[in-house]
Amino acid sequence: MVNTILEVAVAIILLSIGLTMIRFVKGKTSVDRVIAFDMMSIASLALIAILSYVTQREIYLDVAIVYGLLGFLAVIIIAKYLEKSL
Amino acid sequence: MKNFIITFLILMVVWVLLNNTFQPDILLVGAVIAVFLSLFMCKRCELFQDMNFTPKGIFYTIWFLGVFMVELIKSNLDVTKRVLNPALPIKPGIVEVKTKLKSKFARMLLANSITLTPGTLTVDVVDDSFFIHWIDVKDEDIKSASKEIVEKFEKYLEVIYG
Amino acid sequence: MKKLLVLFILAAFVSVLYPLYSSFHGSTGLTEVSQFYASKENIEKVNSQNLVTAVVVTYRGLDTLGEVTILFLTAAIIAFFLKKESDKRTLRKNSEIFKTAAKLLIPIITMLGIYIFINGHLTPGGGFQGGAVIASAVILMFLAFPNMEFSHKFFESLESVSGLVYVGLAAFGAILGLGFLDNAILPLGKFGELFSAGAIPVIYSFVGLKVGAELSNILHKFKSVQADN
Amino acid sequence: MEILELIGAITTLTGSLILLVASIGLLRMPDVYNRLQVGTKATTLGTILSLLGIILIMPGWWGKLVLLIFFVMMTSPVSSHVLARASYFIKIPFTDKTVVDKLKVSAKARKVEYEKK
Repeated sequence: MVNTILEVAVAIILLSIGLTMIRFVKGKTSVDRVIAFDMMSIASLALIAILSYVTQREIYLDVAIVYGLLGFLAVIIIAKYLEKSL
Repeated sequence: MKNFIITFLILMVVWVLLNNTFQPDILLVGAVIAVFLSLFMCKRCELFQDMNFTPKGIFYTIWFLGVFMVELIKSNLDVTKRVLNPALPIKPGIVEVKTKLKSKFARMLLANSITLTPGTLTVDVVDDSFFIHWIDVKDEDIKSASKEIVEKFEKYLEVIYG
Repeated sequence: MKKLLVLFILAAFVSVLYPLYSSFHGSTGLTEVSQFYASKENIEKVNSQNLVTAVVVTYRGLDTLGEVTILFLTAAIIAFFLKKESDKRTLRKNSEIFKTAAKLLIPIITMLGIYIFINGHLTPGGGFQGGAVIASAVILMFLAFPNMEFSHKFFESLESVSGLVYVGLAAFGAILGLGFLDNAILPLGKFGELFSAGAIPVIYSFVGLKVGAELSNILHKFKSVQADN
Repeated sequence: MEILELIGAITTLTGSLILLVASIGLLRMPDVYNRLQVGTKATTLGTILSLLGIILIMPGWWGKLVLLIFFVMMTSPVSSHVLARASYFIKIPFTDKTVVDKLKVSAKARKVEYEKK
């Protein structure tokens, strides 16, 4: 039961990442792309957490923390690059 | 000294959360690392200078967290309503609000709370004015916009951070 | 014509590489070397829960030594070629919110890095990964406070000292007659706890410190070079 | 025990639905600032709810998950603030529906400060 619900949740998160991908491709401005990237990376945190439950490996949570950190840093760096003050 | 102690406490909490255990040897290792780190990082930082460590302050911190969670959920209902409405009812604009808070940490918490609550996003901060992107501008006047956006958090943060 | 040429070159590549691909059969059993690492008595000899770490640090610790040397050479070369002249550049002031958040986050990220390299024998990660996380805290510092004086003297000495201790520990094992980089120079402890697997956590801590300091120095050099242009 | 797991799974499902709303909003909103609004709020709550659900299912893992929630709550508003500030600075246009821009008329904010070394 729990696993079925979690599978549905994973499917929905994947769908939302796919929809975000459309914005990522369409873009218009580079800031739009950065927003889409940020959203995808935060959504993947939830995905990694669910995955770590499904495979029963707690160590994936370490990966999620480091991934979140890298996503944050990447967004900040790109924002500073865009305003030409890196 | 106050800064040192609070940094140390935060680092210890992070260490315990990461290791997820209270074994004395692991706690000892964490304490040694945390002392070194807070000595190294906190030579002249003033981040937690204005924090009030009274029972009242702690009580207000918890209450502030509660208010914040409620606002976060409200903001998501608001977002959902706007996004799923076919007409896309938005009336965006950037308004200016004023805050009385002086402590840097409190101002950061205020800006983050504003960003996560219904329809508002902090765009810039200059001295005591916050420039806020509001998805549905109800009032352009500084005073009434401040009342609408800032005050619900400010009254708690003012108590916690003096 | 050009496209045809490209196609022809691709076809040539395929014809060269296909036999390699078709004759490749994934190995079904463990090879001789892996059998040695995975055998029961060897695991018990090292007493580390994470088998890969045991292999990486104890049996193949020489590789890490080589990597660290390469990193050191990279830092030295960057320092040599990209010398700092003078700072003439304007930066837009950072938002106050970001600065405050960085002040809060930098110690926490450093703690995370330390956790990663100390727990290298229990979880994935280890010296290199933890060092990289510490370096990312330094990146955050450079981004938030571009004018803060960075004591790269301290980082340079930290790097040399930890490198020295790493090699010293390795040689100590050899002096005791256990072998270069043997982890049994410290008590092995109980399987699966923080204080286990002998010297692996200690060695990993110094590797982590060394990598973190080294990457930070590289970043510092890059920053001062970028300031010229 | 069973009930707790079920509640956790449903919380995770709610979180994923909020993430879906966020991505739809990202597609529908007309300009960068409105997209940032939707993106920040909805992804933050969506991720927090998903992680809370996992805490309810696996209470033994609460430490790292709580740290992760704290991390998301701290970094996501800051990064969107930095992005919004940068995109205002490089003059990314507003949508036509925008009614007011106080940042433009404010004398205090118009003076761009630089860090000098």
